Amino acid sequence: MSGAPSPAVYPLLLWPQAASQAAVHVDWLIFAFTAVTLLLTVPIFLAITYFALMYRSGRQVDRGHTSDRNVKIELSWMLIPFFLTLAFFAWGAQIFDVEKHAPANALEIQAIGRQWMWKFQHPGGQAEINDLHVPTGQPVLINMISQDVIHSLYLPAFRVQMETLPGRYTQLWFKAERPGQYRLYCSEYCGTDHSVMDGLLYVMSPSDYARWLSQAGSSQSLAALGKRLFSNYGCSGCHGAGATIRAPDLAGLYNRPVPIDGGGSVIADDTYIRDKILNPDNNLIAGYKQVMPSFKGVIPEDELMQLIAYIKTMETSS
Amino acid sequence: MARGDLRVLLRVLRVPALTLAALLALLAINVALGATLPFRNVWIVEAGVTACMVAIVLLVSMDILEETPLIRLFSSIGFFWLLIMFGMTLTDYAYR
Amino acid sequence: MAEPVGIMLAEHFSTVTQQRQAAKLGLWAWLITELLLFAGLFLCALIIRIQHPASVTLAATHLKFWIGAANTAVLICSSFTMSGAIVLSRIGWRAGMLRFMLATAALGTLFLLLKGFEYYQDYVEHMVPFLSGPYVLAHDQASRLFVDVYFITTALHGVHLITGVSILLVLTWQASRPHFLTRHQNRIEVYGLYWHFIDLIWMIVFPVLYVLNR
Amino acid sequence: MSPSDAVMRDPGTPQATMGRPSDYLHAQHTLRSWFFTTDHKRIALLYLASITVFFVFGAIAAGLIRLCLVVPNGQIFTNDTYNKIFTMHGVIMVWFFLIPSIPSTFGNFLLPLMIGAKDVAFPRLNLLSWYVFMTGALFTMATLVIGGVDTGWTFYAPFSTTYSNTYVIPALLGVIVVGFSSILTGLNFVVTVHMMRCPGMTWFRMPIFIWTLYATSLIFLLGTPVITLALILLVMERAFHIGVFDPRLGGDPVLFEHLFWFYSHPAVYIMVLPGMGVITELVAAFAQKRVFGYRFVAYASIGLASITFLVWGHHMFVNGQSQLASTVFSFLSFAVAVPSAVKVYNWTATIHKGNIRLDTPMLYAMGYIGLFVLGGLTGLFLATLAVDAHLHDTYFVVAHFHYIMVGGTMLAFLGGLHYWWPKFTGRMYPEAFGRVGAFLIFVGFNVTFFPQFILGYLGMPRRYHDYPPEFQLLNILSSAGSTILAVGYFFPMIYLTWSLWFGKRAPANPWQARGLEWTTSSPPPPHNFAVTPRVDFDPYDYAIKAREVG
Repeated sequence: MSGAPSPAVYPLLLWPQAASQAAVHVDWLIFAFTAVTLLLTVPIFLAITYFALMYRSGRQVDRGHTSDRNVKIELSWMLIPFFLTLAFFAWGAQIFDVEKHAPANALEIQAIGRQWMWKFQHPGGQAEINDLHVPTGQPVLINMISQDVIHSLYLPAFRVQMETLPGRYTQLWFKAERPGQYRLYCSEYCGTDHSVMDGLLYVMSPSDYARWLSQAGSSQSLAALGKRLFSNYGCSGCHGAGATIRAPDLAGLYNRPVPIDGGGSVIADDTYIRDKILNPDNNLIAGYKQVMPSFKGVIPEDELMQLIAYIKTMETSS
Repeated sequence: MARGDLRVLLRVLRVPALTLAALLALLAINVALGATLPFRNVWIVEAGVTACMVAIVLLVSMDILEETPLIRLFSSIGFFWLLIMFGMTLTDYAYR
Repeated sequence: MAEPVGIMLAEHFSTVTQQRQAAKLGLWAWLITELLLFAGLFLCALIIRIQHPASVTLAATHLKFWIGAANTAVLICSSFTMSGAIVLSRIGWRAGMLRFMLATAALGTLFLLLKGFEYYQDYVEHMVPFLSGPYVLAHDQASRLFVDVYFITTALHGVHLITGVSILLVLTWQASRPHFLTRHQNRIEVYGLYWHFIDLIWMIVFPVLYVLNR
Repeated sequence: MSPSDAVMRDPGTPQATMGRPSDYLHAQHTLRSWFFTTDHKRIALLYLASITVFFVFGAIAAGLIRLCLVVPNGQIFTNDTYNKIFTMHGVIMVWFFLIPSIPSTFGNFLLPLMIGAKDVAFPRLNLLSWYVFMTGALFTMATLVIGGVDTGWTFYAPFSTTYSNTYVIPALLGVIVVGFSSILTGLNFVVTVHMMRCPGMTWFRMPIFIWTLYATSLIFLLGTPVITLALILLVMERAFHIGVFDPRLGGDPVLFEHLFWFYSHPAVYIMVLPGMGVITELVAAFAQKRVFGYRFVAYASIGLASITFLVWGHHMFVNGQSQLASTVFSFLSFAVAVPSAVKVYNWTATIHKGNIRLDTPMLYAMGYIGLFVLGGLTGLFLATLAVDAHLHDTYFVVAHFHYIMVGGTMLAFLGGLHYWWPKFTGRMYPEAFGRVGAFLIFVGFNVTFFPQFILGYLGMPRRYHDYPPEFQLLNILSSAGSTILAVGYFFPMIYLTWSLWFGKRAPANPWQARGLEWTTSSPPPPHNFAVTPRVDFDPYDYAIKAREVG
């Protein structure tokens, strides 16, 4: 375990802590599902036990009037449990749909999984390892990627997890409501120290969070860091204002369709922009000559996230 | 070779020879299309031609037309499973 | 010229029809597994096309289209000779059947030789990204995925063909002995199904790798 | 009534006395006669012996895992050693025990007997299948024991292709080879069921066990080649860098998961379906009653085998699969509940008004029904999208599939082993010890795995060597349960071995059961039946008997 003070340790925990209303909602779903499960199974258990004892060989009981088929009964015990449980499919799918669509105003935190640690970057540029501080009352979107194998960011207090994949961004969001310390884990097996790739999740009131941000110390926001990288890596030489080389204009690029050489288009999302920086020769953009060098192996994942953060702000500046 | 032998040979080889001709003709279409790419989405035609070739081999060369229903079932079940595999996987990749 | 044709009844079967049908059904069951084995590769090829369309087109234009086309024609011809062997085995014309079987094996070998030449050409043109050496499309990383699928698919098909030719040669040797058709005619039928199916797989491989949107 | 018919109608009739040693066990004695046999019954015993050895290895690994988890900070082994142990447990139990367990042992032994055939359709292929199995399994076992593999039985890319530093390739090669054994067995069974049924044995006169074996064989044929290919691709990528999953080239590791689960979810039904068949046989025999709704139960077997190919994506809800795919897969997973419910409710209805004997096999069967129901319904929890987002990759999953595989397959295996033991060996097992063993296994199993549902719900991830201290009490409980379970397993191992020499000689039909396998002697003669049977009655023809007793 990481050395930080642990969350409340109970000798025997029987119900997990919930840090959000959504988590409580999932608990209700599981609770109701358990109730229906018992409704469907307890009669079977009782019936089997009762029949086994009642009709034991040698007992004198009425064994007559049995039939060996009854289509109506069989259809009903096929279909009634199915439709009963189908309600839970719908309920679960509805919650899942909410989990998949983060509100637009969410605070975006970048996360990188690698063997065997988590790195989080806040929009203000504050970075932390393994532990994560988040404010209450505001939706938080975690945009994450893996640097090596598949990991999975698991936040049981919010009843959510999402895998981090190499080469592709995935997202997870939650709205914290109850301040406290909770655990976070890597839940997808990732090698030697998989079981120590965990940390603590600090849910704080907005003011505490602001205080923590200022103490965590970062002079520059993620976008500002990205802007500096943009010139350091020479991106501004071609993509910047007044560049002599004809390179695609990045202002307003984010989340717009980009026409592809040979027809079709792709949406310029985080994964696309990252891919274009690393492999500019893939999926050439229509109307431009490809002259950009590849930055594969040059720019690390955390700096890629900063560059993308900067490119996103170019949308508003134009 | 005796004259009678030749006649027998021609008789029994009639269907295989016709199959050969049909397959080569279809291949020629596909090769021509692939070499020239005459229009957009030509792959739809090419896939259709390929399906025809597969059907001819199955039905004629492999005698499915004359087989028992059981063997017919077994010859199609694999292709049906292919549809499941491709269809279900595409619900992921086509909607990411 | 015609010999009696039939099969020898094995101990645990009760009729010849049963034994014949069992062999055929067993081979069809095996062919299902062959189809699904290759289907996994076709699925990979499809997914790579969806994810990297431009890279796949680029890589596909570097494949040896005309060798692939010639090879397809060779296999179609071998299908014909195999059919010939089967129909002659049914009428008990052993000498003709043997010639057709040898022709089939020869065409299969020709396919493998052409395939080997194609691999050599790929090597010369630096289209073998997994070997230490230059790769002509090194600037387009994703193209490697498709080239990898090309090599795995064709190699796997090649393995099937090598197995097929070997079995065919052994079968030809067995069939050259007297009384073979009297006892084991259905071996020719069953083997023919396998050969046709390898051809069928190639008829799908060729368009999937070489032709579609090249 | 023909003479053969008379034998069928009255199982109590003594067999034509041909005098020992006329049965398949005593027909020949040389080692050669065992290792080059084409007799399906002897091949079944070869499988039984080999999978028992593999089970012992897998169980030792499980014991080490539970030992290690008694303390939260995992001081007993290093992290790497722990990872190798759970991989060994998973690989051995899934690939070398559970998948071949019931089909290759009971299936091989009973399939020809139950349909009145002299042997399977391709006896030599059957023997080859065992050799292929042993080649692959021993190869992988050697790797696991000497060097170890740390990928988990799921071999996810890119960890397995690039990052693991262990003997992944040899382990994969062994698993690939074992897959061919599955294919050959499945092929043999499919053809045998279609072609080798004795006169009068129509499809709807076949025992349910044969239906489930047939369905399982279809899964072998339709699923196994895909996993073979997926694993070949892993080997290619790891050994020669010819890969399609490598994310550094833009490849998609999720594609491996699609190919992997396209087989590996149906593989669950390879393990479960034959178990269901065994339980149906046991329930009917020990309730002395026809199977309620025979046709529905038979169709449900084929239904399960088909639906199981449509639900693999429920293993992938949180890995970046599209939301549409997740929703579709979730919905289809609920459909699995339909045929499963048919089975469970129909077993219950079969027991109703039966003439029930609570012998050891029946105890296992009743335990099976309870555990399978719990395992199945928790599967529905995991198929629910929002619930899976919480429980995925936690101990809840571990508990769920152990309820299915141990509570399901393992109990069915043990139940069937006791039920057919007299037929296999010609000896009876000691009943009292049998009941104690069944009780210990049931209790030990529940104490081991029920706490894991709670652990998972509390958020303990699986494959964790080093876990937070608040989970310790439940882990200790689970480990304590595993010791009871281990003692339970020792029981049958010891007394069944004992009974081989000292058990009471078994009559042809010790359970007064119906079915062709009980009409021949125990153990059966080399060619199964003195005269080819002719069937003119329905399966589970218990009606007359039940009325007499009632």
